[in-house]
Amino acid sequence: KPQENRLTDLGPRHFWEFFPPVIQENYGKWLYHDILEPGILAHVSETGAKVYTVRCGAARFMTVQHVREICEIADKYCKGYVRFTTRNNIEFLVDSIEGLEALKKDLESRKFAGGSFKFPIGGTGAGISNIVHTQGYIHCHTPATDASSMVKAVSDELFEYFKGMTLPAKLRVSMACCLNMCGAVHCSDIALLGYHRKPPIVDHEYISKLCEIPLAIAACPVGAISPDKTESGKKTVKIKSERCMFCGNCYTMCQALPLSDQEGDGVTILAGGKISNRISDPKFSKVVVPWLPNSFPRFPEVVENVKKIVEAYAKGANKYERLGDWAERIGWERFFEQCGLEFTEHLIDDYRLAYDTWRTSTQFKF
Amino acid sequence: KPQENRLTDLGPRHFWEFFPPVIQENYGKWLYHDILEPGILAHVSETGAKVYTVRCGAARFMTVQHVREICEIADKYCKGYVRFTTRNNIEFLVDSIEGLEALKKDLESRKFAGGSFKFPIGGTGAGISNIVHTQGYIHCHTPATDASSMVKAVSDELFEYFKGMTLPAKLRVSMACCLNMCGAVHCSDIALLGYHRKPPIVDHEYISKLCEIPLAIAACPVGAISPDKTESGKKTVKIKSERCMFCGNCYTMCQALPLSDQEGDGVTILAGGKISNRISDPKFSKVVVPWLPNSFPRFPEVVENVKKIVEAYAKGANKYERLGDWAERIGWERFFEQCGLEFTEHLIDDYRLAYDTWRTSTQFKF
Amino acid sequence: KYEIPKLDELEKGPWPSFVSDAKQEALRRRKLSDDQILTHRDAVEDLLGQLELSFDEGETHWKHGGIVGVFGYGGGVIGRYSDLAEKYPSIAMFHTIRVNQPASKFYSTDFLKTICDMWEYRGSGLMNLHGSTGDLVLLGTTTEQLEPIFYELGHVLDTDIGGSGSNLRTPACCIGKARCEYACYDTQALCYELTNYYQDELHRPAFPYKFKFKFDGCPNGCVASIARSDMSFIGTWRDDIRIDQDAVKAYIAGDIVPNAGAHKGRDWGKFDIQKEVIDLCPSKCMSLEGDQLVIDNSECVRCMHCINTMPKALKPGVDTGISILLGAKAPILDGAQMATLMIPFMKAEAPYDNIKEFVEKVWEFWMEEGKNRERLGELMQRVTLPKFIETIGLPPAPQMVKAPRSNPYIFWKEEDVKGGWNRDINDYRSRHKR
Amino acid sequence: KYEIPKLDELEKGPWPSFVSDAKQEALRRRKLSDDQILTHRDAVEDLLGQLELSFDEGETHWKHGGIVGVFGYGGGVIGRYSDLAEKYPSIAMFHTIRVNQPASKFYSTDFLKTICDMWEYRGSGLMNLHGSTGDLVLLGTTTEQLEPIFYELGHVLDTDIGGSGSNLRTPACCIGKARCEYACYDTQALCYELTNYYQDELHRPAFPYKFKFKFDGCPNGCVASIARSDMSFIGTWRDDIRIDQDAVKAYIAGDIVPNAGAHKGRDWGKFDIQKEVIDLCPSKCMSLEGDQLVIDNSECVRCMHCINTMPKALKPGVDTGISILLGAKAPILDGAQMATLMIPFMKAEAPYDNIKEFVEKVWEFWMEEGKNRERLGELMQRVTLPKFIETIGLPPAPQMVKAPRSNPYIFWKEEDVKGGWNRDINDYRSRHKR
Ligand code: SRM
Ligand code: SRM
Ligand code: SRM
Ligand code: SRM
Ligand code: SF4
Ligand code: SF4
Ligand code: SF4
Ligand code: SF4
Ligand code: SF4
Ligand code: SF4
Ligand code: SF4
Ligand code: SF4
Repeated sequence: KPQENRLTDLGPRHFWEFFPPVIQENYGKWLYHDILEPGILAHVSETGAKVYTVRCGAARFMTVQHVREICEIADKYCKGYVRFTTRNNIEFLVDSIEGLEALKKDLESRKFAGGSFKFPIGGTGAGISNIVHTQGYIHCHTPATDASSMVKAVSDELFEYFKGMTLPAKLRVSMACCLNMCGAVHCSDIALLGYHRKPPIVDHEYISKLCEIPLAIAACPVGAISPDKTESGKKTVKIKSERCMFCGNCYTMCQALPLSDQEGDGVTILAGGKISNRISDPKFSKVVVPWLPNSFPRFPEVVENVKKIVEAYAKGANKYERLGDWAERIGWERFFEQCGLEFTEHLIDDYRLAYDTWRTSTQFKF
Repeated sequence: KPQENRLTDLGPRHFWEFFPPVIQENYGKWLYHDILEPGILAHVSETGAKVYTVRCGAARFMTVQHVREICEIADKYCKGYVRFTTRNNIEFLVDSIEGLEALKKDLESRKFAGGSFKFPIGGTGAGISNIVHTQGYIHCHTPATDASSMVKAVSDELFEYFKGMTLPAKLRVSMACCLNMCGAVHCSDIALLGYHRKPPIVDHEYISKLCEIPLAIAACPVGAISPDKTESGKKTVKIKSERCMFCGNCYTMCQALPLSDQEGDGVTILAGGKISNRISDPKFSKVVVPWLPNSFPRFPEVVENVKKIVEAYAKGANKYERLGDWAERIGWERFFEQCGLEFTEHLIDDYRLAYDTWRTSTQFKF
Repeated sequence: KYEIPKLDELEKGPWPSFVSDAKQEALRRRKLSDDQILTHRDAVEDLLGQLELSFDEGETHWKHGGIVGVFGYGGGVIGRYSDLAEKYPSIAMFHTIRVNQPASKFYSTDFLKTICDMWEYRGSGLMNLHGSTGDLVLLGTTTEQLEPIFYELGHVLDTDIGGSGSNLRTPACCIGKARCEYACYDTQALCYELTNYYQDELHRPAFPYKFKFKFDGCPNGCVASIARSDMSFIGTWRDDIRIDQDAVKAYIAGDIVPNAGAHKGRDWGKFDIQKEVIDLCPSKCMSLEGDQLVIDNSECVRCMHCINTMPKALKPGVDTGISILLGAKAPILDGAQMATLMIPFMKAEAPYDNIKEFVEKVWEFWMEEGKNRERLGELMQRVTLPKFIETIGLPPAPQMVKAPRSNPYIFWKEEDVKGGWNRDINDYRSRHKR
Repeated sequence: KYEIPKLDELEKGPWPSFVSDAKQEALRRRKLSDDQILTHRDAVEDLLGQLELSFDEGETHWKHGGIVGVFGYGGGVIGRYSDLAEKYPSIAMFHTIRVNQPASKFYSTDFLKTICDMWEYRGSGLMNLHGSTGDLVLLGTTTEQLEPIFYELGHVLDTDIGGSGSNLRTPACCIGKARCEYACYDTQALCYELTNYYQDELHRPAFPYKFKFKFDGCPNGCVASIARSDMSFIGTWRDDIRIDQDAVKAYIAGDIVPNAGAHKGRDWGKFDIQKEVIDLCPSKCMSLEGDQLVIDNSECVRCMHCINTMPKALKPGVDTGISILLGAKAPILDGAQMATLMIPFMKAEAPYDNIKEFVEKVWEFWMEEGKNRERLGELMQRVTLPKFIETIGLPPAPQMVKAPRSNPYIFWKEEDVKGGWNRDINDYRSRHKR
């Protein structure tokens, strides 16, 4: 009786149980808010109540030790409640200014043994919030780069923008370690993406044991895989390398087709995407740096290129103007110039809807 | 010796021979121009010379008799020179104001026996110029409607806009009688397009004699044609009707696949295209009325719908704003409302690059 | 346990270091008494060791996931094995468990602490707060611990695991009414309701592929639903933006800082309502008449800009509801898609029967027509939008597209064309000689 | 000869009636003496009769064109036969001849009158001024008249026929320097030069499909080259717009009517340079400083708007040349294409060797790679833009695209990737166990 005594289909806990009293009492009654300083929000309710939120950066890869520390803080200042944002920041909510000051002081004082902040306050308004990301070498089998390390390296460099609100608008940086793009990376102001550049190796002797060959063949979006036989007569596949675009979908379907390679794998940078419908429509990020090497652990090339883009944007964009809107206003030709990036043939679309990206106008800048 | 005494590869006559003196003398020296009144241009040269142009509407289907009359006028007023515009208007050039007045009077006085003007003056500035068009039933084998008659009917109705300059900007109407679109119809403010709605009939008994069957099969962009045999064993093709999009390309390649049909054929109206790079990029016209019947000879339904669009545009658009820019500014949902046109499922793209037309935003108007 | 010079580099710099954090847990696990820990004591150390090696070799050392899970469920657990099990035995098996997060991710510390204790005892002590979909992700345990963990989640924590595989994935929402004045519907309530109502779809894969719901309270899109959910619910309104003209004046006078202070870090000069709001309005439907701000609401596209910029003066209307957009997904296979507006407006009120009805119509079609591993968005592209809306019974609306088609390749149906398609060549030839 | 009630309807209304015109010629042909007319006297009447019948039946009565032409040429004549030859014998054969128009379509009346006489004598007396491509089209003659007509065109009129079939089609240009102050290069001269230089390509089809050149003197595009030519030449400049500040002041003062009077027909109010010019500039690179108009020319995209609006004050720069765009075409097969910017700037000066060199590179590639009936634009789509520019030797430039790609599906080449693509599974497995 395996089902005996099992509780299934409980679903998540009801959200109401986890709301601090001030949230329960003012649910749906909020009137407006204020960002008191970077990382500190004040929301005012029609009941007159106020709630102060302290937003702290976090590596979303956390140990139970760290979570316990979060709980300890929440117990001390926040009546035992805490929340996490959609970008993996931690939010501590208090309902008085005094509580707020004490909490802030406490948070800022906490550092890891290695010296980094445990709870840096920031991530609000016109700045850079936490970099959402994926598993990388920590847990996934398909990555073309590592996630946590790159995010740490880039976040260190962008720290001033996390702590400040000095940009023209929000700037969202996201990271994914392969083209599966576990996240909204494809619509980020700046997206860092791990990807392969070598076609899969076929594990000829084992593929027929490990995989359903027809599924592997069908998985290829560009039809680069076809059935084949080994010399010994075993079923296998062959890959038309010159057709392959290294998407890795075949490997997802069949483990006998690994792509990873130290020299092949690396990072591409996309820019100019957004999610919000504010002023302009949501849009996709565009590839602006075709490839950078995986220089573990601190990815200096990636960091440098991100920095270039952020700084050019900070300098050039208008207030409220998202990165992609800025690039469109000045023209992509200027974007490359102002960011000091090279335009290469790799950046010209050659996939399915490519025609729609061609310039069919004489409006351009020299 | 068939080549004997033949002159070949002469090319066209050199343009210089056909320029009136004032043009030869001021070639490349023009400083500016003025539209004195609808249809009358004055160009001023750095030499101080002026040339006055009188632009007249014309049915580009002309008889030698009419051309002789044009020549007679040109001989009388224009030193024996005349030109035609890229939209099939006639331009008479004179170099003095006196000549201009006499010429105008003469032109306006000439009418065909049936009562229509021979040389209506107009077609300049922010108005509607001549409707460029194609052969239709007068000379082509693939039309889905007639050209000259529809153009005459619509031009009669739009006559006031040809004679005036009362619109926000130029408005170009174009017409083509089948999807081959012999002209720049696909980038016109308003495009009238004849098209079929029944799949080809296969002339089974004759197709193998009349056509190269593989070419006919290959001609179909959507793969709706496949090889087949008649009962008597002759090679033929079959058409998957539900796949056919009535483009007529198979008929172009093979006369044994006619599409024309009195009930199936008709007219679609497209709107919002443009050519010039002024302010906004050139753009394609969009289908806004999926189908109207071929009501020969005066196409009342087509005329009515064109009128609706022109009037809504005249009312709603800003100065300098082309029709498509207006539609984009107010939103296509408003365009349909303001023109009193119905939005149907036929207007939603389902061809190759369709995804790029989907609304991926919450910005819309109710 | 290992030399990890590269990882040590990642302890430097101000941003919270996951390496430092992992090291503190590694240390702690060494010290834990045996009854406090049931799985591998040096799992964290082995993980760091393998990670360092991955940096050296530039390749991951995780094998292709195996199929593991809890009884009766088709998802919620991702199997994971090291390809260097001999070298790093403690992470030979390193499965993750996706715990369905509470809507908008508020927690009581009780709940979190209980999870921590359980997870130190039965797992690696490593987790993600949160996974990209929204789950609370527990990283790394062995196959034998899966059932006990599931048992404890249910019996002790009164909670469930989330989705993975070809099923409904754990839905997620923005903070909405809990702390946001812009929320146009109750994102938490709808998220919770649909999660629970569709538990079967969440736990027992019967779909062609994964399916994601996400709930944004307004067009600002704080949970990014438009980019990453097969069905995206975005709050909106269809009446008028509420204006407090006095507050408008205060903004103009410079008494209130614009955009709730989001730009405080730089001196952008005095607030200029014309340049900063009216001129940037995408539908150009605002104007100042004297000192009154006038909005032509019928032309407003509800982009939120004016409201975001002057939150004390402007609020969304009161006749609120949702827009539903369909088909967002990541690039595999045909390239990324954003969600497409399918229902411009619908009310969103409990018990949400209208929404459930729509959800089920879409699923029905997808389950019938969708190929294996075909996301909804890809199916929409394949069958085309006109056919898709016809099948799910939506009337065509210009709101669904940016612009009408530019090609004239309309697929007419036989019944739409007078006389039908069956024609006789002899009849034709009676009029037209060969 | 026939009752044509429907056509009679088309005599009404103000616009020049082609029916009235045709009737006058029909009448005239009846009266012509036999030595003035060599072909069918009632060709016009038969044409009108057949047209009326087409209206009744809603179908054309022209057969699929046959292959006719003049000796040694592969184009310039379109064969045409009626499918009701018995009913309308005079138009049983009704071929058209495309006469290559002079650049920008100026004529001496001598030339036109000679054509008219010839065409009344040897053809139907009906013509198109002009065809959509630009030719002077003679509508309707018999096969036997083709050679004599060609002879007369050459020997009497010193002119040639144009293109049809898979060859270079008759090039066409805007009026340009002949009467337009905006022309940035000599459109007539370049059109004439390339037409004559490529006579062989024009007359002897050796291409995969048709190929069209069109020449616009500036971005206004009066010959619509961007929409309908495989190779579109559009004038532009790379230095500064010339400004006459006094004239600017006169515009502002209302002393000069804007846009050369193009909007005279309606009262649009007083000219407002800010609203009508500066705000509409797509690159927002203009401003008024005091009463001086300032243009940041490096940001100007040369859209012509300001120049069009204030032609007495502004002029294109003096370092002029052309942009070359490739691949425009009508919808068959893959949907319409507009021309794509391939060469942002090139000088255009006689003898135009740089241009010819480019033309030939493009043709070489198209003739090698293009499939039967594949237009250049379709070939570009098929081989992709990056490969296309590589093959014809153009360096990649951001000007070629509206925006960089959004998908990360980059086709790397083996030589670009360190270590190449040949890898050994055993080497891989030495690091990664199965
Ligand atoms: C807490 C959070 C919701 C949650 O459920 O967790 C949230 C909260 C708020 N968002 Fe957001 N947004 C949150 C993720 C997002 C996202 C999603 C993302 O980044 O992945 C977006 C879409 C980003 C994009 O377009 O790429 C987002 C786009 C916005 C915008 C539009 C900004 C724009 O310029 O386009 C606003 C309006 C504004 O900032 O004035 C907004 C406004 C707000 C307000 C002011 C709403 C309110 O009245 O309380 C909140 C504080 C803003 C702040 O941080 O400055 N929120 N917001 C998320 C915090 C993430 C973080 O830790 O940084
Ligand atoms: C005569 C002609 C060139 C020729 O070689 O024959 C010509 C002549 C002039 N064009 Fe044009 N355009 C001519 C066809 C075109 C076309 C092509 C077409 O319509 O097929 C276009 C592109 C239309 C489009 O975008 O769809 C065209 C777009 C322009 C524009 C841009 C207008 C705009 O608002 O987008 C201008 C600028 C302006 O009007 O101020 C312009 C300006 C001019 C000027 C003012 C140039 C000048 O300084 O002399 C000429 C008189 C304009 C007028 O008619 O008001 N011309 N012009 C053509 C007359 C056609 C006709 O009979 O109506
Ligand atoms: C854990 C997580 C990343 C993370 O670090 O947070 C994740 C991890 C994986 N994703 Fe994902 N995806 C995760 C959120 C996403 C998202 C974001 C979202 O849901 O908002 C996306 C983009 C949105 C979408 O669904 O399109 C995403 C798009 C994919 C895809 C591409 C699907 C597509 O149609 O393009 C795959 C490939 C596949 O399904 O075969 C994929 C596949 C995978 C697999 C199962 C690897 C595979 O090839 O089978 C990864 C397992 C890694 C591991 O060992 O833990 N994952 N994946 C996220 C789930 C955590 C959670 O439940 O909260
Ligand atoms: C006569 C003319 C229409 C007119 O009334 O003016 C014409 C007439 C025909 N065109 Fe055209 N085309 C004419 C200009 C055009 C243009 C406009 C242009 O050149 O600027 C286009 C659009 C631009 C382009 O080239 O894409 C055009 C695009 C087509 C197409 C579609 C080609 C495509 O790639 O999409 C076809 C179909 C074909 O080639 O099989 C076509 C085919 C034809 C054929 C030969 C019919 C056929 O299917 O074989 C027509 C012969 C009619 C007849 O009996 O006279 N015609 N054709 C134009 C040539 C006159 C001249 O030489 O001046
Ligand atoms: S992005 Fe790719 S490598 Fe990274 S977690 Fe997702 S599936 Fe794994
Ligand atoms: S990586 Fe992608 S493109 Fe290459 S063979 Fe595999 S599935 Fe095909
Ligand atoms: S548009 Fe079609 S029907 Fe009309 S002339 Fe061209 S090919 Fe013939
Ligand atoms: S009309 Fe077009 S779609 Fe239909 S069968 Fe012929 S070629 Fe194919
Ligand atoms: S999406 Fe809207 S309602 Fe939800 S948190 Fe963001 S701003 Fe508030
Ligand atoms: S919400 Fe956006 S569109 Fe509506 S009035 Fe405000 S700024 Fe304009
Ligand atoms: S394209 Fe430019 S140069 Fe040529 S006629 Fe038109 S406005 Fe003048
Ligand atoms: S030509 Fe166009 S882009 Fe250049 S300054 Fe004038 S209006 Fe602006």
